[in-house]
Amino acid sequence: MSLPRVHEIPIGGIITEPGSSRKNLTGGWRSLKPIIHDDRCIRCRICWTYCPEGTIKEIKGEFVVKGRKYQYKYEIDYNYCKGCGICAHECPTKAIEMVPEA
Amino acid sequence: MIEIRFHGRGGQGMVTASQVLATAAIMEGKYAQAFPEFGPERRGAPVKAYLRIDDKPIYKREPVVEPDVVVVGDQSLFVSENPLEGLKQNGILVVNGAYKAPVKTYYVDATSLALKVLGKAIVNTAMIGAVVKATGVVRLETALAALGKYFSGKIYELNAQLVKIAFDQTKEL
Amino acid sequence: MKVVYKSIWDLPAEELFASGHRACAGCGPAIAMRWITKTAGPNTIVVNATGCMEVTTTQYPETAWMVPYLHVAFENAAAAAAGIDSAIRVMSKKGLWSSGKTNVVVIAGDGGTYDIGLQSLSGMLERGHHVLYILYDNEAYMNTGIQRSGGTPRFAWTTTTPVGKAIRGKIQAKKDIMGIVMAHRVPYAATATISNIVDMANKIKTALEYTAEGPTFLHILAPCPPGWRFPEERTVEAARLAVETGYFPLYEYDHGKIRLNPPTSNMVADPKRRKPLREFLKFQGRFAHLTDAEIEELEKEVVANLEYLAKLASL
Amino acid sequence: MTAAAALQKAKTTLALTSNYAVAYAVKAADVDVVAVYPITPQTTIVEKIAEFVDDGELNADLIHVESEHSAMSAVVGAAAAGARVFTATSSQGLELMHEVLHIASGLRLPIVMAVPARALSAPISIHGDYSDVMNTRDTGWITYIASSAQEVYDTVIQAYKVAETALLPVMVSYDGFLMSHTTEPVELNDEEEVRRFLPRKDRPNVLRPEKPITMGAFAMPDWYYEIKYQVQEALMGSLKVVEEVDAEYGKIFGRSYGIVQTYRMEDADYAIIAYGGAAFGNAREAADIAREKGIKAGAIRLRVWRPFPTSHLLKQLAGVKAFAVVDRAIAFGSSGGGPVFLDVAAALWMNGIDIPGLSVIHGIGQRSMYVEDFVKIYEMLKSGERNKVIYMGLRL
Repeated sequence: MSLPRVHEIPIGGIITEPGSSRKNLTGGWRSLKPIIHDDRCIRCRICWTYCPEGTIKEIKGEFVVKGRKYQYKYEIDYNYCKGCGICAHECPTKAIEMVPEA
Repeated sequence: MIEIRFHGRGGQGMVTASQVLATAAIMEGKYAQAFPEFGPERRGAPVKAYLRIDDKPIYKREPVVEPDVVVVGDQSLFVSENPLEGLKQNGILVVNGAYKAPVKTYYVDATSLALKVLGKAIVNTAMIGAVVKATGVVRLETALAALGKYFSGKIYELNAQLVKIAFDQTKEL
Repeated sequence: MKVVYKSIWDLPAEELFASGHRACAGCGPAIAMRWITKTAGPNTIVVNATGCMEVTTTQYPETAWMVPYLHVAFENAAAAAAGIDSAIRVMSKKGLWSSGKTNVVVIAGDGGTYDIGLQSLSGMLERGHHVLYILYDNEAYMNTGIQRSGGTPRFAWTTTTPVGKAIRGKIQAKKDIMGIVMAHRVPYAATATISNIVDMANKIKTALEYTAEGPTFLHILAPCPPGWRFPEERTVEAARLAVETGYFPLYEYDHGKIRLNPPTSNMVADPKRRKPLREFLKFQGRFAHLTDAEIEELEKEVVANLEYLAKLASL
Repeated sequence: MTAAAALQKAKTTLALTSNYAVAYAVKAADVDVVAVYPITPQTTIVEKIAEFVDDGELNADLIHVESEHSAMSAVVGAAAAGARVFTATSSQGLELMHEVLHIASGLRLPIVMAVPARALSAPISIHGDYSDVMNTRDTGWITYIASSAQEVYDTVIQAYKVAETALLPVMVSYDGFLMSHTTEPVELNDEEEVRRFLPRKDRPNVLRPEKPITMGAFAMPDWYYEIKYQVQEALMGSLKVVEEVDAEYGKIFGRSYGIVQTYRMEDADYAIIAYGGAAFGNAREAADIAREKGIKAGAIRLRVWRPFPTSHLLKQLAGVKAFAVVDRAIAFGSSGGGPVFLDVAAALWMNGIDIPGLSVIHGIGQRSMYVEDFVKIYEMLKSGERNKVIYMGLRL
């Protein structure tokens, strides 16, 4: 990859694109991977709250699991999840399981 | 160019005197340069201030070593130093109180005038009047106007009065 | 405290601290950053002191920040924020600031606050700038490799307070930074942790609101897995135990009045509700060398501190 | 009444020290944020600005910071938010700021700072020399050294335009005490005219919630060098900006100074290169005296120290038999002489020019410099003294 030359870089070392760290996929840091067992998830929002990476997405919709209706479900953005396991550790119903990265 | 060296003691206002006269000269459209010799000494310590006035821009910035005029605000300075050092052949001394010196001398009793008018022995404004009388380097009216840039209100009134009295009472010894 | 968020379900959804930052897996401060930005909202300027959160979030040419962000140096975040506060006020008067009421928030670690930045913090507080200063405390210089700071607790191992034959860990106690801040008689200061998010978010909101009057301060405990030497999934638990054992009391200083917050207030009312300090210490490698006597000594300090705060709260 | 006549009428000449001249220039420039910490001999600048602010004559926020480090940090913050800013310091204060000076240029912030130059501790000295300013050599700041209160006033106003055009911080320095506390005539501009000269412009590097940028990022080896090279390029290019702004200012306000100022250099065999009011003022007086003694003497003043005005200087040195640089600072342990001498020597060598020179160190800690001393320098040059360092006025 060729990097930009002196005059192709904004002055002052400023970064003009907010949130551009998303270009840096930190998913590769992972050795353990969290898996959400949706059937055990009680939609308490705790994993979403504590993720240091903001990788737990709250998806809105109509979800029926084991006869119960939910308006949310949680998904993990594996592009960024570093596999720290806080979500699994904090989950009150053990709905998140850490499994070795394939 | 006329070069004046002021000798006084910290707190007597001799630095301000040099600045007022520089301001007056500038107000008359001349060029002037006034600067003190600085040190951390405070009230009572001997201080010097320098003043140059010319019709042309002034470039040199060295202490005044060969003054045309020496102004001494406190006679006791003749004991601790030699205010007349380097005074030009035909130079003059302007001094607070009759002091016999081997040069052309003008004097005024600045301390007693200051005590009478201001109620304290701050002699700088009286010495301004004396210098103006002795040298004619600026006009009395301009000196009074310049004084107004440094003092205001009642304090200005009293000091302006003092300048005028000192101007009137300054005599050649 | 103004209760803006009654429960976890009221918390703001929009993320302003982007993924892809380079903080360690399980980083406590990163959790704090997410909630500071989410709670403060987009009309906020962040001034960050040098530290973990600066180097891991702004590696050129990428940034995790979605709000305007300035890093100047280690010791001067409060001074730089003071300049921004002044600029906004004067430019608003002159019609040169079009963004309306903008929050100015400092984010600094314990090194940048307790130690090298204390002078500029004190100056900013004394001058009454409209700035929220947030200390994220991970109790050592983690960015440079776990060296002791004024925020490091007694007996803790760090790379500069090793457990030797003659001296075992840090000798001195943790500095009372809240006491120092309160001595400046600011409108509002509070402690919070990354385990009690609703409490923290409400305190951020309250502190921001009070910046209309003057400077406000938040002391957020943010555990560091590599620095405290515990497994990275236990970051939130570590913070929670710090509160539940009384090691890190939750309280507010609101216009001269101190108020203890739950669960700290509960354990002061009923000491049985405080968990033994050992539960906080036992899984942290930095305390692994502690003897029973040393733990007992620390526990006495914890109890004394709670009694001290309870006394202040009763005034 | 024509516009020009109205302008002439609006002009007033006051008796001001250089420090007061700075304050009047800051007022004219409609500065937004001033952050300062008092230090001798800078203090009277702060006092005068405080008067202007408290009297409502200057609509600025005066931040009474708790140190110079915070003074520079606060103006960095304010400039990053888009404000027009000012600070001032001397000596130890400038040393304490040093870290942030690099950051100000690296972030490309148009900060203007006045520095009445003062000697450095230890032993502590409150008196003037240029040790403090010279120590900021590699910080990426455009650095002026003015030689009269009038020039100080004009240069501070010019500095805002230069800073906001080149997007670099600008330092306006001058002799501590020998200028900072010397009362001289200063012609003031019409403030409305100054504000037209300094229109508010948008900058790319400002903190605005509408367009969030990250300033002060962490750069790895793949990026750092290019960003720092930009500062070097901007600084080298700023000489042209300095020249253009000076010319434009001259057209509007009737006073301009150029990059290097010369005195009787047209046919000079021997040149003294100096900077600041006392050294250059005395050098030009000495040139007159030396010429009366049959020495074809001339004087050159560096008005701009950074970026170093190589081509302007070399043009003046063409045809000169020998030169002396009078430095009011010691470059401790250097390969040969004072700080400016080193740059002059490098400029000559880099351009393949071989003119012998003397490095004269003088006026250290405000040791009195007399016109007579400068006459002696011309005499030394005439008598063939070459390639050595002379510690003048020293009891060796």
